[in-house]
Amino acid sequence: MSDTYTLYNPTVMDHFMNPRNMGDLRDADGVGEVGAAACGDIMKISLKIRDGKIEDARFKTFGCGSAIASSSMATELIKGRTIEEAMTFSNQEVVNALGGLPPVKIHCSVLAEEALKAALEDYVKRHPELAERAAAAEPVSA
Amino acid sequence: MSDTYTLYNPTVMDHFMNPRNMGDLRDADGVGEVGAAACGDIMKISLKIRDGKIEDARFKTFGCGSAIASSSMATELIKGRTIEEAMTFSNQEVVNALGGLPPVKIHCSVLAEEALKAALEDYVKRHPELAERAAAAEPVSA
Amino acid sequence: MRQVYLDHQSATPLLPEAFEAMRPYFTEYYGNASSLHQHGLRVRDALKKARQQMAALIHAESEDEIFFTSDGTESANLAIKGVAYANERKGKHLVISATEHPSVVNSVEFLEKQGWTCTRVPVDREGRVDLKGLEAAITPQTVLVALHHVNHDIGTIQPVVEAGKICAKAGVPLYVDCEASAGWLPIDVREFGAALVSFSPHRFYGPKGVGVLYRNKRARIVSILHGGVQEGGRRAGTENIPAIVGAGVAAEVAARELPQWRAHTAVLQKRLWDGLSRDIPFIKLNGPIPGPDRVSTNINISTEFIEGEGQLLLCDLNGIAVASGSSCVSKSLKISHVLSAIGLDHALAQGNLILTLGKDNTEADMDYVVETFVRIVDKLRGMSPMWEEFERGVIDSVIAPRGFGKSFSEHAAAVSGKAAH
Amino acid sequence: MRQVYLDHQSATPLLPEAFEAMRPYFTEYYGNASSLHQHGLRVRDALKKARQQMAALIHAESEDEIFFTSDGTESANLAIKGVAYANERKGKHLVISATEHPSVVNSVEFLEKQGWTCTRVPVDREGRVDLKGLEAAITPQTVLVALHHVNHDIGTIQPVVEAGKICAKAGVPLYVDCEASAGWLPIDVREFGAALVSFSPHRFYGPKGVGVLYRNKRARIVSILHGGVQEGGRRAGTENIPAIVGAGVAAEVAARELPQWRAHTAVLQKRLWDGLSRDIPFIKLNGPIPGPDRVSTNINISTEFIEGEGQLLLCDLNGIAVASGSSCVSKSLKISHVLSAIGLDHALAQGNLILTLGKDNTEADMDYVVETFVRIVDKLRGMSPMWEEFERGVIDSVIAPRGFGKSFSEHAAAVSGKAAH
Ligand SMILES: Cc1ncc(COP(=O)(O)O)c(C=O)c1O
Ligand SMILES: Cc1ncc(COP(=O)(O)O)c(C=O)c1O
Repeated sequence: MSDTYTLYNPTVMDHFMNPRNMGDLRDADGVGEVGAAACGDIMKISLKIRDGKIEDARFKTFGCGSAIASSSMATELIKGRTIEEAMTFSNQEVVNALGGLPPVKIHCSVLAEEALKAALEDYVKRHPELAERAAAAEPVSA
Repeated sequence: MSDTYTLYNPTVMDHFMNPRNMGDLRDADGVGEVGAAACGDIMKISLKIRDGKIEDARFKTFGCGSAIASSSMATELIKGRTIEEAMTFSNQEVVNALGGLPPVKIHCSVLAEEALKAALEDYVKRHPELAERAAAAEPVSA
Repeated sequence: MRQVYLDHQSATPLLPEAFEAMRPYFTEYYGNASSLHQHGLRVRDALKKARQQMAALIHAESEDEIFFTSDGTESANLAIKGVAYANERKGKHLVISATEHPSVVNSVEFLEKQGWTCTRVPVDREGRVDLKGLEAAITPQTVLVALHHVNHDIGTIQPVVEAGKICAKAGVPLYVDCEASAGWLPIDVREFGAALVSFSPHRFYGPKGVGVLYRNKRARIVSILHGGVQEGGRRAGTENIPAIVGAGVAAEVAARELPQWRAHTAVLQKRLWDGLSRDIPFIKLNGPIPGPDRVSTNINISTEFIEGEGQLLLCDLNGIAVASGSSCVSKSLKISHVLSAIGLDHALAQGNLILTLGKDNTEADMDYVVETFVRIVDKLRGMSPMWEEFERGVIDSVIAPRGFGKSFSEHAAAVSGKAAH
Repeated sequence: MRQVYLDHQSATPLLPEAFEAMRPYFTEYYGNASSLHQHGLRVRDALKKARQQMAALIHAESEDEIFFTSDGTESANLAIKGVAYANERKGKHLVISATEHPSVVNSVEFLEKQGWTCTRVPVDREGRVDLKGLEAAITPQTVLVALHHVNHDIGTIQPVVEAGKICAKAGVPLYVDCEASAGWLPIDVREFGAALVSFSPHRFYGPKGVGVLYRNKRARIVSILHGGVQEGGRRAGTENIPAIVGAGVAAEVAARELPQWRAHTAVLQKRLWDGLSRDIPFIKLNGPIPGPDRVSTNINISTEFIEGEGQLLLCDLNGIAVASGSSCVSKSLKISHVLSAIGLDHALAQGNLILTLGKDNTEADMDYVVETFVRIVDKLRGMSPMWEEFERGVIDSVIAPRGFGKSFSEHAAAVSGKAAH
């Protein structure tokens, strides 16, 4: 790629060309699919969760290069995190890890955050006991 | 002048660079000086008239290249003409003889016509008998 | 890696002969055309020659009807605003088609803020303007009708001759934006009955930095860039002589080579679309089929279930330069208004790609593009949740509906919580 | 025959290094900066670099404050109209000096037709703007003050720093037209307190076809050429990349060479005026004497009893390229409004000649010009009825009055039947 001009920086280009964790998870524990009304991108994230930890993550994305790279990076970043950690995940982490995105493309990283949160919500919905535990813990952590 | 670009055609340039009949006439029989309010040019034509014929003509001009060329050409054209002929002289003759002038410079040729007419008027004024003769002739020629 | 440039609508390389013609005007014949000395007069001659070359390309009666501007955008602005301001007393109504270029559309919007009104005449699903609608849109207050010759996005050839007749009958000047046709289709301003025609030589191998506006002597127009008396007082500013000289040469070459260029690109166009439609399922050509209704240089496709920017980037990484009308590609995050105007489903507009051919493309290039694009589509569909959902029967195809599943747009609206725009 | 180019205000030859930098952008790197592929991205980089080079020349804070247009005229139009339209709600009053370039004056006149008003602040007999008058002209409705840095006709350097302070106090943006100073005088937009600054690289050995507008981030401005989103939405139209690249190089060279160019032309300027004033009677320098109040490149003279176009043509035939502000030279048959504004007698305005120096002129050139001009004046005075009438005592000199005879203007009015204008 030397002497080649690219729209995004090398990290973004790498994640676009060689996306990590692309695909679906058989028997996923949580799946989130979200869309950006603004540009029409759609992103889906599937999670495998064991013992409160994200063991595996996969994405599928209908969208531009930075949307694909953002979902690839997001899945990389959250693998190994606990659900609680993942709940506070922010798009800024994606932007930073990618070494920056053009201003007009920041919303792609937001979409990745939203897809992850939707997948976590789906997991929580399937596991009502978690919500109860969290509610009980809340007064302490607040 | 080959390979040289000039503002005016070669005839105009020639009359500008080597004006014919430039100067004054000692003991002129008629002198006309006119100015163009539009551009500020001033033109003076002096005539030597013998036996009702323009024997000699001279000009002086404060003005642009085409004004100088127009007065040079006008004096050339009218030499040898009778007063009657000269009275019908038109700027178009100057334009034609010069091989054309840019549209914005046509008024220079008009100035030459006016200077000539002013000189003829001056001559007529100095010779009231001519006016009487012309008036007497009028019903016939009309 | 093979390099295939398929973005001739955006830019073309300068013809070597145009460059050679320009060269002395940079450092040797550098005079200002307004100057009265040698240096000025010499370039004045060059300017006149370029005007004649432009006039010849579009069969204008006289070179005095040619004005040089800085680009096609400025020419369009001058045509629209120059005519509007000049005829303000007569009326303040304009008529344009729904698929004009932004340089026309946004000029009109500017005038609308200043009190003008405008009727936008719809186009059919292939982008052809509704002539009855156009005729009906003209009012006694109409001072200009604007209709492009060829659409910049989808290559539709407009019925300009018919439009010209309607305008002539109504006594309203017609402005034809020929930016996407000049050099590629014959243009005869008199046959068009056009009062104004604009184009930009950088679309047919001329230099950037110069645009052309033809104005019929009878059409009233005023200047929109004010200053000196250049271009007969219609366009102030020091003339870009080297570019104008190069543009003149490009116009001369285009006038001569047009039939060959056109025939050559028509063959490539057919080969490209035949290959793509043969090898890729769920792909749609936007605009008329290759033939008399479509300019030979344009292929505009929508590939279902994948988005345009990703296609564009993967093409680029494979040496293929293309454009897209999808929203992710535009700085405004809006899909091309042309795709909206032809009623293209939002899903298909998102998967849009614009390939514009040039004289130097080859048949082997086309085959390489088809081959490569098959792989690109596979890769992107493999990543696309929509493709998976289509395969699972959750959503249906717009291009070849199976009769079950939600539409893509319904699905997109559901997951995004809002309707796509 | 010696060739002496003394019309650098109209045009300059392109620097060889600028040409070399431009060359690949014609045929190799021909992409459109809006394209998302290689070809587009490469020229985007070039565009950014040129913006940085421009910012450096005028000490702008950031390259984002630089917009490229097609020439100085368009930059002036954008500065005036772009600010006026953007601030319409605030007020519709403008302030300019009486000696602005036609690109400013005529932009303002256009706005006046649309309901704006404008105060024209007078200048003194050397062309310096009346700062008290400028301050007094500002009202609560004023949205812009325009003052050029250097006058294009008579070389007067304006008190822009002081004007900037007045504007800052009043909270009104200042626009400084630097067309006649850029490359020849240091420009510091922050020291000027300027919200907008325009110039044109073809005045300092850059290419034609590109103008620059600096806009301070805080100044509101809208586009005047509508279309695409190029130049941050402030200037639609395909960017003239080769010219922009060449302009960047020219700006870099100018920033480096400015002190030498300035010192060199200052020496020539003095030598030229010393020679002319020594050898030719009844000649007048218009504008300040060479020194800190006058740009080093400009000599503007009026030679009495003869007209400007004839002088210009004879200079040209002797290899000397000059300009003139006389009415015969302009297509409108009007004398330069700058000469009117400094109260120059009509007779002297008619005999006007503008000589503008450049880096490649030499001392021998100056001596040749003086020598040649003596002969030209003799020849034209020999043909002039006014000179004869002056010698006969019928009219008097304006430059060195003898105290008897009519004035030239009285005489001219008498013979033409109307007052000259
Ligand atoms: C149909 C049409 N009109 C106008 C323009 C604007 O031309 P330019 O980019 O030369 O300013 C374009 C540009 O592509 C176009 O396609
Ligand atoms: C002071 C000034 N402003 C603006 C302009 C217009 O610039 P351009 O000729 O590049 O359009 C000029 C041109 O000479 C000028 O001298």
